[in-house]
Amino acid sequence: MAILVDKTTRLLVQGITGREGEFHARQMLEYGTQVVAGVTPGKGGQWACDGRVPVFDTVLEAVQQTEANTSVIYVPARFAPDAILEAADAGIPLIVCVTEGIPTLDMIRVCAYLAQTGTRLIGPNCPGLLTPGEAKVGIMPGHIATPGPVGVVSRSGTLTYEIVYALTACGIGQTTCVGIGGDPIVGTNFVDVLELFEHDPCTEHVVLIGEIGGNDEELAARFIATQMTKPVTAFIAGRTAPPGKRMGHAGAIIEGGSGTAAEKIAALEAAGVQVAAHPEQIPQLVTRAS
Amino acid sequence: MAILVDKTTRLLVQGITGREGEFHARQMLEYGTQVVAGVTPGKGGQWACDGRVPVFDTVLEAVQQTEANTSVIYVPARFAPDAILEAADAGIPLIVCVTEGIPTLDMIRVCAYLAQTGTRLIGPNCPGLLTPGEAKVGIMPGHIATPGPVGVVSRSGTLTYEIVYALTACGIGQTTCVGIGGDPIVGTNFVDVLELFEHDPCTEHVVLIGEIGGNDEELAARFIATQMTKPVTAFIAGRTAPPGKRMGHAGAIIEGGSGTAAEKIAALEAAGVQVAAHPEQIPQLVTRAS
Amino acid sequence: MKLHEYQSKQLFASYGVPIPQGQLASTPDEACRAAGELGYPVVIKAQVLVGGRGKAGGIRLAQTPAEAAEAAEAILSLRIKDLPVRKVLVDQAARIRSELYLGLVVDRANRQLVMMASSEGGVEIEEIARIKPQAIHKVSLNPFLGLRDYHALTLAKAIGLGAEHMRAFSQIARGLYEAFTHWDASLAEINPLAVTESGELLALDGKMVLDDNALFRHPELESWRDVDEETPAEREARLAGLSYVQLDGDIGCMVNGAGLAMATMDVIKHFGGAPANFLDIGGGARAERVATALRLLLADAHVRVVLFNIFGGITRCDEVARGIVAALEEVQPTVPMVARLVGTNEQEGREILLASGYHLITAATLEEAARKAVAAARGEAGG
Amino acid sequence: MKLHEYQSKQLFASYGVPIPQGQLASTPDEACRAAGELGYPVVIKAQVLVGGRGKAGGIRLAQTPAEAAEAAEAILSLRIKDLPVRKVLVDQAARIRSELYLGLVVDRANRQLVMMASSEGGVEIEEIARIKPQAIHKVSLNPFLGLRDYHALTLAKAIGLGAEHMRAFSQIARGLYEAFTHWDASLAEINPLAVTESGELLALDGKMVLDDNALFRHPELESWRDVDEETPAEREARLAGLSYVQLDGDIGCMVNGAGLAMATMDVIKHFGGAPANFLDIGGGARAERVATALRLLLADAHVRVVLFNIFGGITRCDEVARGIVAALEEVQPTVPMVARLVGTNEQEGREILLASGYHLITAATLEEAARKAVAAARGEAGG
Repeated sequence: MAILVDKTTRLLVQGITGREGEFHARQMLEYGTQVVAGVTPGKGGQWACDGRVPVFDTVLEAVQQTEANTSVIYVPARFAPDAILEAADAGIPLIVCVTEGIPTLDMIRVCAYLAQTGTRLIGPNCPGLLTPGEAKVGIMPGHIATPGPVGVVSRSGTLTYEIVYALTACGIGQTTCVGIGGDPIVGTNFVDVLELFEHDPCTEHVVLIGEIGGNDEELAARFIATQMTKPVTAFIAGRTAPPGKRMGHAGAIIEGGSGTAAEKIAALEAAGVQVAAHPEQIPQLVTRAS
Repeated sequence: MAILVDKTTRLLVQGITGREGEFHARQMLEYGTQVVAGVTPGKGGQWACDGRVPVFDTVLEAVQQTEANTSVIYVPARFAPDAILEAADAGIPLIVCVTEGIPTLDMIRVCAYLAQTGTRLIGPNCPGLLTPGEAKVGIMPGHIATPGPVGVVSRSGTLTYEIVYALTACGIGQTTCVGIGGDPIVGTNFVDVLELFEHDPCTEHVVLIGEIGGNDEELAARFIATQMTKPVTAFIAGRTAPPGKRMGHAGAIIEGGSGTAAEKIAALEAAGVQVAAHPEQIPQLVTRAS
Repeated sequence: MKLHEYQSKQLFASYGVPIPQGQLASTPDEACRAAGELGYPVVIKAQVLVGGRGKAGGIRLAQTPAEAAEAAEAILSLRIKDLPVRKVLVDQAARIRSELYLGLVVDRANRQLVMMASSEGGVEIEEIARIKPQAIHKVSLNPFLGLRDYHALTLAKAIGLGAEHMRAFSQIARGLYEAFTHWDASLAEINPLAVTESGELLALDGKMVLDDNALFRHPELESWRDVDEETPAEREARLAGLSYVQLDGDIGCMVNGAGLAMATMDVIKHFGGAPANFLDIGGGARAERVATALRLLLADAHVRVVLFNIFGGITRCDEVARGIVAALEEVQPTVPMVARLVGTNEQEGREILLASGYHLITAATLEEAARKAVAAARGEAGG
Repeated sequence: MKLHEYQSKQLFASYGVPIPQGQLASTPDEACRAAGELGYPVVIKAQVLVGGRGKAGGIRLAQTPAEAAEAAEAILSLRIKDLPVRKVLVDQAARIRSELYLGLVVDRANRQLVMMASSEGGVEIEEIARIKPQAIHKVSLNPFLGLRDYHALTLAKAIGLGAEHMRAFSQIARGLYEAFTHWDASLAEINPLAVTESGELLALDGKMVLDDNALFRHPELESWRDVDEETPAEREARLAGLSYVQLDGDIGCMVNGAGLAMATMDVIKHFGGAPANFLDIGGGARAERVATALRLLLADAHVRVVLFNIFGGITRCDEVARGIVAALEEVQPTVPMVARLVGTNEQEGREILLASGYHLITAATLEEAARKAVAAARGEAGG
């Protein structure tokens, strides 16, 4: 067992005929994910990925004809909000948005609408979901992960790979790896995913990978302290980041003296979380706690 | 017992310092309704109705200080949408909007928002609620009603009084009289109120007063046929109304050949409802069915 | 408030909806000049605010100046459903491959706007609904999201448009939606939306009804109102804040509240009479408005009896009685009058009427009032 | 993208927020002329994109032309937190009765905008939060409703404004909200919002940060960008699509992904080194972008060693290796380089680097790479 995606996932790829969409659709197929449909407006009736995936003009058609139950979005930033809304309106319960660069106000509106429909959104600006050996939805490289008892949740992309790779190298497998995305507004935050891991019988240990900016790690710490029984190990990127300078994506900035790594580490440690000094220390801490 | 309002209703009057607001606040007080607060922005700190009702600048303050649990709105049409939203945001679970002339698109937005908050709105453009002997919220004349076993629900104003008056004159009392309003978009429709009456142990019989326009009566007929155990008697105004001509308020118009009285009467009769030929026949039909 | 075809199309065009080139004309000469400028063939269309123009001969094709002159003259002399034709729209005629329907309406039950499209354009949507309901496709529009490209695309696919029309259809759907929401419409239709032989989409006809309650936001539209649509009496009533609709009967009714006014008409009919009008004096009417209402009734030559049915709530019976007396003093009535006043201040109201010295037939119930009015209209002695 | 005070206030004013009369000046002469036109007293304020202008002497009051000249000259010769002052804003000085705070920010946790107000204006909101948190009042704004009058009224009451200021405060709050949403801000502040002695509300200072992701909607703002805010290297990086921040250390880092780049910096520090920069080449970078990135690093005189940390996912290690080689062929590097490439196409990448003939210290893990880079920066022999 795992969370969010598994062998039963029937995946729809929005933007499947674009450069990124097609590339990753192939990667996901190769990993064994059931990619059942693609959507690109105006290209309905074509086939993508060497004829393996039918393309539809609208998500609604794709859902009606293929019973897709999860969507992953690779369309450009200015079209991505509509793509998310279209998937939600078509009744897709789980949407993963890989697209980066979506304006914050657009995401505020999208999230307010999704709150009405009850749709779960992962991202945007996220690497997606990977349940080793079962399904890969997004852009995480599949070969770095292996099945096992550790749930991984992260705001970062490549840093997640680094840590998953280190776990795998030490023989520690994962239930599901979840990249929630690094933007200020994301559809699913740490607490949501921690709750899923807490209730997932296969997950025995959780690794949380945070970074500077916002207070999602602090909220996670409060949740861990009050609601979680499983051990959590964390790493927070950006101890050396200077205040007021944006570190890459829009979320990673220390504003008005808050959102620092020090504050986040303190909050997590107070909640009983082991916080690693550097990423490759994580496997060791996980082993020690298990 | 009754539905929606009773002795425990703690009423807030939005627009209490206006001509209509003050007049009806007095009427409601005289009827015995607990009018606990009024709101008029900029007039906080004053007292209305000869010092009996404190006035606040915002609904939030009024709720915090008086524990009002129901609001009735008498503010002009262009301010009424905000008044409804303010009451909903302040956590008031039941809002009655008497104001007429609110643009339809405004009400579409307001209702979409209320659907998120779970607030119940009666109206707009409605006479309100009257639970005889307990509470009067809106503009219905209190003296025409008397306690008893009949629930009354209506899209009309004075026609409701006519029928309630006729019932009372024949010695047939009412649990609650509900005027849902005659606009195309109202917060609560016939089906919602029928459901409340069906579950109200004191209501033994329901009188439904419809009119031309829309298809709320048809939806009510379907609900009555499939979900109601209590007898329903109805009257539909506008048998003689010509198509394409608006009869007074925005809702009463036969458009594109639908929304006629004949269609509504046929639907209701097919659902086992007795439909009166003229309003004053209602008491007789109610007596016969009981 | 209904808009004419030319007004609706003008609003749609300002939101990017393609319409034929056209000009408005009030005389055959103007129509011919317009046709000459636009180039033949042209379509000449009566601008009246009722349906069924085509069947009434209000739409004609003209290939030459002679035909245009003849068509314009014929149409401008028509009366369609009792309305005179005062203006025609002269449009370049399009070469039509197929006709679609696109409309936007308020869905009361779901409290949302619904966009409807059909491949069966050119006939009224009610007709399509009757003969081929499966040809009507709908999407509900959440007010916070509005119309999105995927909604338009869904409709375009449903009515069988090919990929080459998607962009144009999306733009038209968006234009219709924006015109609707910006101008607070309650209905907006493009019917037919033509696919031309050159493969373009073109709004050949347009219809728009605006929400009267929202006109305060659009004062610039007041001048667009076609006063010819109303009878002079309806116009006077509207300006006085009364809801008034003229009908064919002989019993003039004055009632407070739309539902009660309709019910009063129904009861008159039930007892064998015929109402001369619908007249709602509204809630809380003051004496002056009541007097205007009564003057309107008494000015109608068809009215053989007047029936007052007032159920006081917000409206006070004494105010109504004062208005009645004020109007009676001005216009000496020659027809019998039946008065039924109950509710708020009914006693005071009855006393005012009694003290005025005018003879009014009184009634305690609506049924009684209606019976007496019907009898009086037949010339039978009453109350 | 941060806006200057004068830019922010100009945007606010276009939405009805009252601001002092003022003019921008680049020289002491211009400042004096502006002051003469505005009338004394004036306030002369440095326009730099960092906080703490006041403490740095960047804001001065001038009562006379002589004082204005002196103040402008002094301010225009300042460097504040390393940024030269190139422009000053000359504002009419207001007579202030009290100072309020009004701001609008993104609340990440609730996924909404939050408007904040305080009666303790004139100091930074973080300072108020620290010393008197109960003086900060907030309302969350549902994106579909936006700011309503009752929200503004609630805040106005909470910060103790009297009924006489309600309308003006509402208008300012609405203006701030509209400026924020129209221009896609991520922060908008009026601090202080002054109550003047004549009883008016006036935005004495304004601050606005725009959402870089939304700048595509506002191409007209590109010319508002203050390039002086960036170092030339940061500017070149931005134009190349790189995220680059200059720091104080001597180990130049090139990493794919912001989180991994920060973690790389952290690990360098952990092992006793000091990063010279943050540099994220982004996802799926092509050889050309990688080459630009490396040129930037090698152009920094402080850089004594370069560390590549690439974890291939979307990014392919062979592309990165090609970019590295392309840049090395152009700029002959004089500093040691540590390369760690893992993930997609790592084998091909390593082969390209090997085949290039340049000497690169290799590492299998991040920890190893960081240790080797730190050692190399200390002049110790490496791998």
